[in-house]
Amino acid sequence: MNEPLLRVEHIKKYFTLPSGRLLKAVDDLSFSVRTGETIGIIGESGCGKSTLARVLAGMITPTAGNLYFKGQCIPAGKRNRNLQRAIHLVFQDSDSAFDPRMSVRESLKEALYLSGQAQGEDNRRIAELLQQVGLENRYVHAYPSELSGGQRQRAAIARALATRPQLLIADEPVASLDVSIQAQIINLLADLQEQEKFSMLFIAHDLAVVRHISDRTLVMLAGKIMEIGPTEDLFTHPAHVYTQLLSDSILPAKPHKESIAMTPHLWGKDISAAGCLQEIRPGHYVRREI
Amino acid sequence: GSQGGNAGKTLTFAGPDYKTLNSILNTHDELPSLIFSGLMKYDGQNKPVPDLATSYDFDKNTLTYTFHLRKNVTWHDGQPFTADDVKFTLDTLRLNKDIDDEISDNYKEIKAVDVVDPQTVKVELSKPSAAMLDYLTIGILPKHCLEGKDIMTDPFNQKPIGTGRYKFVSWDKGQSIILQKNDKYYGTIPKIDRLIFKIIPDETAKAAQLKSGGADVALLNAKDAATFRNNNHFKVYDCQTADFRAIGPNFKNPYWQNPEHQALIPVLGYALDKKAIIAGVLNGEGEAAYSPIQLNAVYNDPTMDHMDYNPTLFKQRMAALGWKLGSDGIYEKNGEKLSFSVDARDFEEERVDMAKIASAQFKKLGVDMKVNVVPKFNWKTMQCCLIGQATPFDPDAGLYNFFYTGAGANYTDYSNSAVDAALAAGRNSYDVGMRKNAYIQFQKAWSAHPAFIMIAFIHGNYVATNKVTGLTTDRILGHHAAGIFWNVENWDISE
Amino acid sequence: MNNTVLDIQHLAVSFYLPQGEVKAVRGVSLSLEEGEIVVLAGESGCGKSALCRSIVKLLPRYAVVKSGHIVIGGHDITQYTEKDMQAVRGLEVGMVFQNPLTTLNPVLSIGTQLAEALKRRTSAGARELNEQAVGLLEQVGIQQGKERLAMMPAEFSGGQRQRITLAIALASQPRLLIADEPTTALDVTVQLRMIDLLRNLAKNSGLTVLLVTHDLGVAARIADRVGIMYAGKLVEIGTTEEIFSDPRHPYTQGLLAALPSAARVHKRLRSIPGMPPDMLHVPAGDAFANRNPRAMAIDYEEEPPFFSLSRTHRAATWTLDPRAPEEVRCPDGRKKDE
Amino acid sequence: MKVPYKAIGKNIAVFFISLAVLSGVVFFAASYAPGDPLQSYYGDAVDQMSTAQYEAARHRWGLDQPVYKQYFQWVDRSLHGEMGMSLKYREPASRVIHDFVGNTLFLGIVSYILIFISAIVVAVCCVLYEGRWLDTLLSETGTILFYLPAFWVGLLLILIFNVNLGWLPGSGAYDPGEAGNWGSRAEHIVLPVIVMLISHVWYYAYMIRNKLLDETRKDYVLLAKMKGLGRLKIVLSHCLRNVAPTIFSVMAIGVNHIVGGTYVVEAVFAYPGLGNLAVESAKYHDYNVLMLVVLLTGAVVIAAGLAAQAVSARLDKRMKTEGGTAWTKTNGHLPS
Amino acid sequence: MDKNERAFTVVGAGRRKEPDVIPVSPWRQVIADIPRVSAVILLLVVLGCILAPCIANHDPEAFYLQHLNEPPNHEFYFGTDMLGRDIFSVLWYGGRLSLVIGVLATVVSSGIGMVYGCVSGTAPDWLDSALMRIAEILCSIPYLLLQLLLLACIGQAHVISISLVIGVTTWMNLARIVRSEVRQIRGSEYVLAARAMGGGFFYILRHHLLPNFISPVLFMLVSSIGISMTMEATLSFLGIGLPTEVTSWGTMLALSTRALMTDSWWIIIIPGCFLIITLLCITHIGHHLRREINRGSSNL
Ligand SMILES: Nc1ncnc2c1ncn2[C@@H]1O[C@H](COP(=O)(O)OP(=O)(O)OP(=O)(O)O)[C@@H](O)[C@H]1O
Ligand SMILES: Nc1ncnc2c1ncn2[C@@H]1O[C@H](COP(=O)(O)OP(=O)(O)OP(=O)(O)O)[C@@H](O)[C@H]1O
Ligand SMILES: [Mg+2]
Ligand SMILES: [Mg+2]
Repeated sequence: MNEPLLRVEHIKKYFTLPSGRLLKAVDDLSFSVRTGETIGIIGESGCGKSTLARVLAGMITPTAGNLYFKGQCIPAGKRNRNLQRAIHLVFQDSDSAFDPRMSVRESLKEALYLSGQAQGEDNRRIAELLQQVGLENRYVHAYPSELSGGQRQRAAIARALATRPQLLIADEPVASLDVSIQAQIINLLADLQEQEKFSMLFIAHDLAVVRHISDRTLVMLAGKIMEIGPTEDLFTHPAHVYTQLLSDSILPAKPHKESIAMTPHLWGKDISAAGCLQEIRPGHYVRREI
Repeated sequence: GSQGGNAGKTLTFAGPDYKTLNSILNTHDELPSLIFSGLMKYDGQNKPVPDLATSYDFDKNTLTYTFHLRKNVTWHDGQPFTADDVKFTLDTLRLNKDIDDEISDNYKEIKAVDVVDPQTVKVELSKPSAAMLDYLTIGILPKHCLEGKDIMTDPFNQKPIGTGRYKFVSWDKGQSIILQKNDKYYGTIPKIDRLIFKIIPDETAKAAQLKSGGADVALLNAKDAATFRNNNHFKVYDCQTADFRAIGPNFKNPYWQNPEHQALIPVLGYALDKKAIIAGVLNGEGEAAYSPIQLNAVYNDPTMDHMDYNPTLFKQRMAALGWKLGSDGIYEKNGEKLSFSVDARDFEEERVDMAKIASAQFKKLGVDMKVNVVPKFNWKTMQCCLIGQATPFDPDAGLYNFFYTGAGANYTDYSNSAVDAALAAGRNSYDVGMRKNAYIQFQKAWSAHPAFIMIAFIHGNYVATNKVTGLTTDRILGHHAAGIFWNVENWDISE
Repeated sequence: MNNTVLDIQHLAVSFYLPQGEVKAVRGVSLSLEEGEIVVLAGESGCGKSALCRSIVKLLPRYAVVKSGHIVIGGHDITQYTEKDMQAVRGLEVGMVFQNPLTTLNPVLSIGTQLAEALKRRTSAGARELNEQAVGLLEQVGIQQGKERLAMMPAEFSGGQRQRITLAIALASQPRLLIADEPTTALDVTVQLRMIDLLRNLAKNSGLTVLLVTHDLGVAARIADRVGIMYAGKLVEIGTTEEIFSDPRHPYTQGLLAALPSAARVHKRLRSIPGMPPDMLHVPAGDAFANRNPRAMAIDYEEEPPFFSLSRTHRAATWTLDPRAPEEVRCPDGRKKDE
Repeated sequence: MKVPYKAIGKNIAVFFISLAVLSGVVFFAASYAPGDPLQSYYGDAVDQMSTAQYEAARHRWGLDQPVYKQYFQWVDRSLHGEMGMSLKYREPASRVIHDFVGNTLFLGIVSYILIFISAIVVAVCCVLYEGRWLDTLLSETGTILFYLPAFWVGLLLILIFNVNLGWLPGSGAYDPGEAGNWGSRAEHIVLPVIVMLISHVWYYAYMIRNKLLDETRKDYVLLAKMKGLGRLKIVLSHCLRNVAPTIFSVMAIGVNHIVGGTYVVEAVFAYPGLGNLAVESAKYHDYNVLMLVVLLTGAVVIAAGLAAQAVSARLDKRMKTEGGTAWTKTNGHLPS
Repeated sequence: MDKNERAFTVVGAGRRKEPDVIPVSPWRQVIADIPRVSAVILLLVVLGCILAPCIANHDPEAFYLQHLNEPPNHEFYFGTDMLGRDIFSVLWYGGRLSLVIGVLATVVSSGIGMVYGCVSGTAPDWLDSALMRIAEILCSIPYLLLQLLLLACIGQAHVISISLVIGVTTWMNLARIVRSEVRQIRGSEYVLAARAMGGGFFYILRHHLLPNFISPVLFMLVSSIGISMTMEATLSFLGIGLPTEVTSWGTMLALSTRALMTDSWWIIIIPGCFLIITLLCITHIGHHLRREINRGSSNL
């Protein structure tokens, strides 16, 4: 098989809390991202999704583990500029993702400058980027505080695209947006992916969105992978209890007061993150206790 | 004012802080003279008269004083006072190396002190010393308290025991020192039972204390005193003092070792409008000065040049010395500006003001004198200081120490052989006529090469509430107008 | 109608900011019957929170209720002072706020915080208060309440904290509960439990609930009636059934169509173009017109009135006007879906 | 409950290390200052001394040794409880200090307590009336008073209340000889304390006010309002509890500021306290006394800092989640 | 009907032009609504001081010994002091020094404080806590004492040395605030992003940290000007500040205390008013700089 774009091997990120306790935010994750595909990552709040994203984007150094970028091994903490430029992150909170004292233009310029792109064509490239993400040109000099959430998110995507990434990590890019804008952003990401042919890690807590956009889905709990597999397979036949719980919790926008039974049998249940991954169907792994 | 009715009549005096109350470590301030008494004391004319001694004999041939001491004098702690105490004190003064030269120099002519019997003591001199009786006004210390101790650091210095009119009661550091009258005093027992020395270093605060009733008597700046003059509740006592103010060049500093600069000292006096300074700083409470002993009725030479303000003369003299006015209006000679600095201590406001006005007056006539306000004088390095000295008593008690080459209080290292000769003659002779001659010689020599640029003799403006009676202005007071308490036994305070 | 718990008439609320007047609520009328759950949905910034907060008069000082009346339990509270409101808050109306992580005071134990609310109704002693508090916690599904009373909010998970705020709101037994986006910050699993809890409460103890959300899934699950807000106005209201199966306002239609539904396999979502208007400069006419591909000229000029479609279903859009062209009244998009 | 031995041990270590550093810094700074410490002992006589005499004197006081040796000797002696002689007062330094400590403590503690009580009261008033006249009034007056030089205010107060009205004493710590009379002491600190209040309250009130204002913007205030609580009650029982850690760390810094403030006030009111003593001994190079004063204040300040840190950590577990010490986290708003 | 028909024709979305976005730079905004009155008064005072030679109608250094202690009159607008100096003229010249000291001391303290704070804020944890501990120890010596020691070391104080001393003893607070700001900003996502894109330490310091912590710091700086001026006055009062013949507002105030008993209100009040009014204006502007970050409204 040909080498995936990015292979993540046994990556770990532990935080030492002031109380001395070790918090295993990301605990021994391994998976790979193929060129052009979209992997959805779901999991409850605090299960380590953002930490994983930051580790992959090189914003924090992992405790252990290796990355293989196009087959080339990059040990923890030793990233080169190539890799740095190839992976870009769109933050969960677009509010704090921009320097409040830089206009959209300045932020984009910074990204261009830092990723070492041609200096002379800044303006053209910025206009192009804004047009790509559908942000009207009249916002180019606006400051982040003057933009609405959706516009800021577009600007964030534009900034990510500026570096021409090969892997775009979108950390809950639509979490703070409304349905109507959410649809715009998701469409935008899908379109851009088609144009630019990058791979994408799409983190979300809205399962319907993940199901909609991703080719494969990764379910996380307490820093570990619970289940990973092709999206449709995973959603239609969830194998792990936790995945089942999640997919049962999806509330379809249909009046269904009486029709859907509540799922009390899962509520009290202790969901264990122990065990190891087993392949139950081709490409579909589930954590099981042995 | 008179708090603590239980203690009887109380008088509160606002004054500066003390470091020590030991009479031989502190000869400037009032308190030791109240707590201690000496063989002699000064009367209202600043003449030494017997005190602890009932009488004395002087043998001119052997240069020996024989003092007959009072009987039945006791220390405040009840121990009897004897000749041993006298010997102990004088020996300490002579022999203890830690004692300030400024004081011990006065006793260097003493060859030996012999106790004849408990009531008689002999003091033998090696050389005549005309002012020795003045120096024997120093308070006698109790031998039984201090023998074998380090006199510099003994707690005695803060809890003294004397034979004087008042007993030490307590000292609240930084706040007050309380004295109680000595009921067993051998002389007139004071009328006021308690003396409280409130420690108020700040001039304005002293005035505030008086006005608010926190103090009964205080020595004030002329300007603060002026605010009490039209006040019915207060009386201002303007005492003459022998305390003069002058700009004192420090001959330790290379600047004044230069003869070019030394030659300026007698000339600069003409550039000072002393009357204006007295009017501006002292509210007129002072007299223009030209000689350190001009107030001494016996020894002064009134024919001396009074060094009055005389710009024309000043310019002539400067021209004669070869100084020319530069483009900036400052004199210069050989490419060097006439520029020096004078230090004044921050807590002495009047001196600071004098320095400032003098500086302005100098500036007008082309002399650049900067004023540095410092916490204390650094005699090693400063160029000039705004100095103050006093010779209220025998001229030797002061002049010798101040101006004799290498003497204990000659801080500015003034040295002038003619002056030295005159001073030695004055000190080592008992003949009034010869001495008068010597001091006229001194003044001549001194004004030819003065140690100081004289400014003014200042008045001591004591302000007291109307309740206080007995203060007099008869006496010429000493340095910092000290000595107002000389007749404290006659003071009274009404409730 | 004597069992109307909340009646809002033509309420208009503005924020006066240095940049100008933000017309957050622009003439909303709404009334809630006893035991009913009404959901207000609409996108961020459309004035849902402003509406809720004006009901209990918790608006910032520079906000002004420009017109309208609010009647709670038969009393018009429009002119109530801060003091009068103290009696209304908690006793008549309870409120659950958006963010469970910040609505609890981090330095007070939850027992203390519950007791504060419980004291509104009883003058019971400490022990009795504790018992009641434990009961309340059990009611919202937190077990071992006794030990937990002394715990600090930080020691609870987000979902638990949200339930504690609910318990606090219920402690003084209000007739009306306002829940302003109580589930946005929560996991899907927790969200589900919250919703079921509210539904049970309404059903079993006759609590009236006004729930604000922009999650249509939540609305579908819990509501008796759903109101859709856009740019400070209530643009459509009807029973859940009516809204979800027969949306009439183009905005409602767009909203429903934009949901990523499991049924759709192709990669594009249907989205509403453009952005919601800036509430500083609310346009004349129908505020939605600029994003509506089938907007008519009148949409840009005149505000649409409410058109009643049934006893419960009303919508404010010119598309319902009989004069509107056929293509607008029955857009093909909808037809294809059905 | 578990006793946090480790934390206590660490705090004690920090305390002593800080003291050691502090004493070292002051010792070295003081000895390199120009001016001759011998002068305070021998007076101007120093200048008249012969070289031999001078050297002997220096040797006697150990001044001929290198500074670091002097320092270690000083440490050694102080560990044996011997703090050296005051060169100026010619008494053991500890005895000199002894007379002043009580006065300063009394003034300091009373001012300290009153300052913080008033600061909290003022801050709460400001918060309750935020943006309205009372807040504006308090803020403006507070700022003016804060910037007024303390000595100037003190002198004006003396002029008014002591000199002109004669209501209160204007100098000293008690009437002469009445050291044990607390009435007299209390009377004497009224004006100094007022000056302390005038020059310090706003500094702290402003900090607390800002912290409280931040608190009033939190959501739990809404919840409290929904419980039907009154505004005052909310501020007192909810917001104030939340800013308590801040107040404690501010109070820890306050120890130092207020001690510094007493220096000026003591000078104005001729109040015999450590401040006056410190200024004097620094002016006159009386190192032994100076060291003792600095160490004493330093010890109090550092201990207060550590205590405040411990208390705030207790009060607010959240503080533990960030590194650093307590005072690094209080955002002072006015520099000092 | 015709009209109706036109009204009900479909015209589509996007017919209305959205209002233009006129970006307001955060800086522009701050400057735009600086408190006017304070700014004007401050400007007048500063101008007055700069143009002191033109405004003063007497020689500030002269002693008009014929006019001691005169209340304000047509010749001496603000009266004369005990040594006959013209207060009006002295004030303007004194203001020069006070302002210079205020600014200079602030420059020194902010220089040290900002560098120290930045280093501490960006340093690894162990260095950070060591640095902060050092600052803390320095903080535990009353600043007056430190100033005393330093002034004693320097000897005769002059404008530069006193500014230096004030600056050197007052940077700790600023350092602490800069540090916590830097720590806060340093953890923020835009800094992370810039770093992930390859922005070096100095790039981030220059482009993100500085511009963002400058606003809270600016407030500190501005008020530190005022505090330095007061401090200089206090030092003068304690007799360790500027020599008294150098007139600054501080030395004027310190000297005015001597007029206390003489009922010469003008000597005491006028310099005090000048100082206070200037400081008040400075603080107002400072507050404004701080307030710029909108912190929302009270829920109370
Ligand atoms: N810098 C840090 N120091 C200590 N703990 C951290 C740090 N960053 C994250 N954590 C902890 O690591 C865990 C995982 O956090 P992370 O942000 O990755 O979760 P998440 O899955 O993204 O959650 P959410 O859905 O809320 O965004 C959390 O418990 C968090 O508290
Ligand atoms: N405190 C406030 N100050 C100024 N403007 C405000 C304030 N609160 C709300 N607004 C404005 O009022 C309008 C309505 O806000 P509101 O909070 O009611 O929206 P919402 O529908 O609750 O949004 P969300 O879903 O984000 O909570 C918005 O344009 C908002 O900008
Ligand atoms: Mg996250
Ligand atoms: Mg809201």
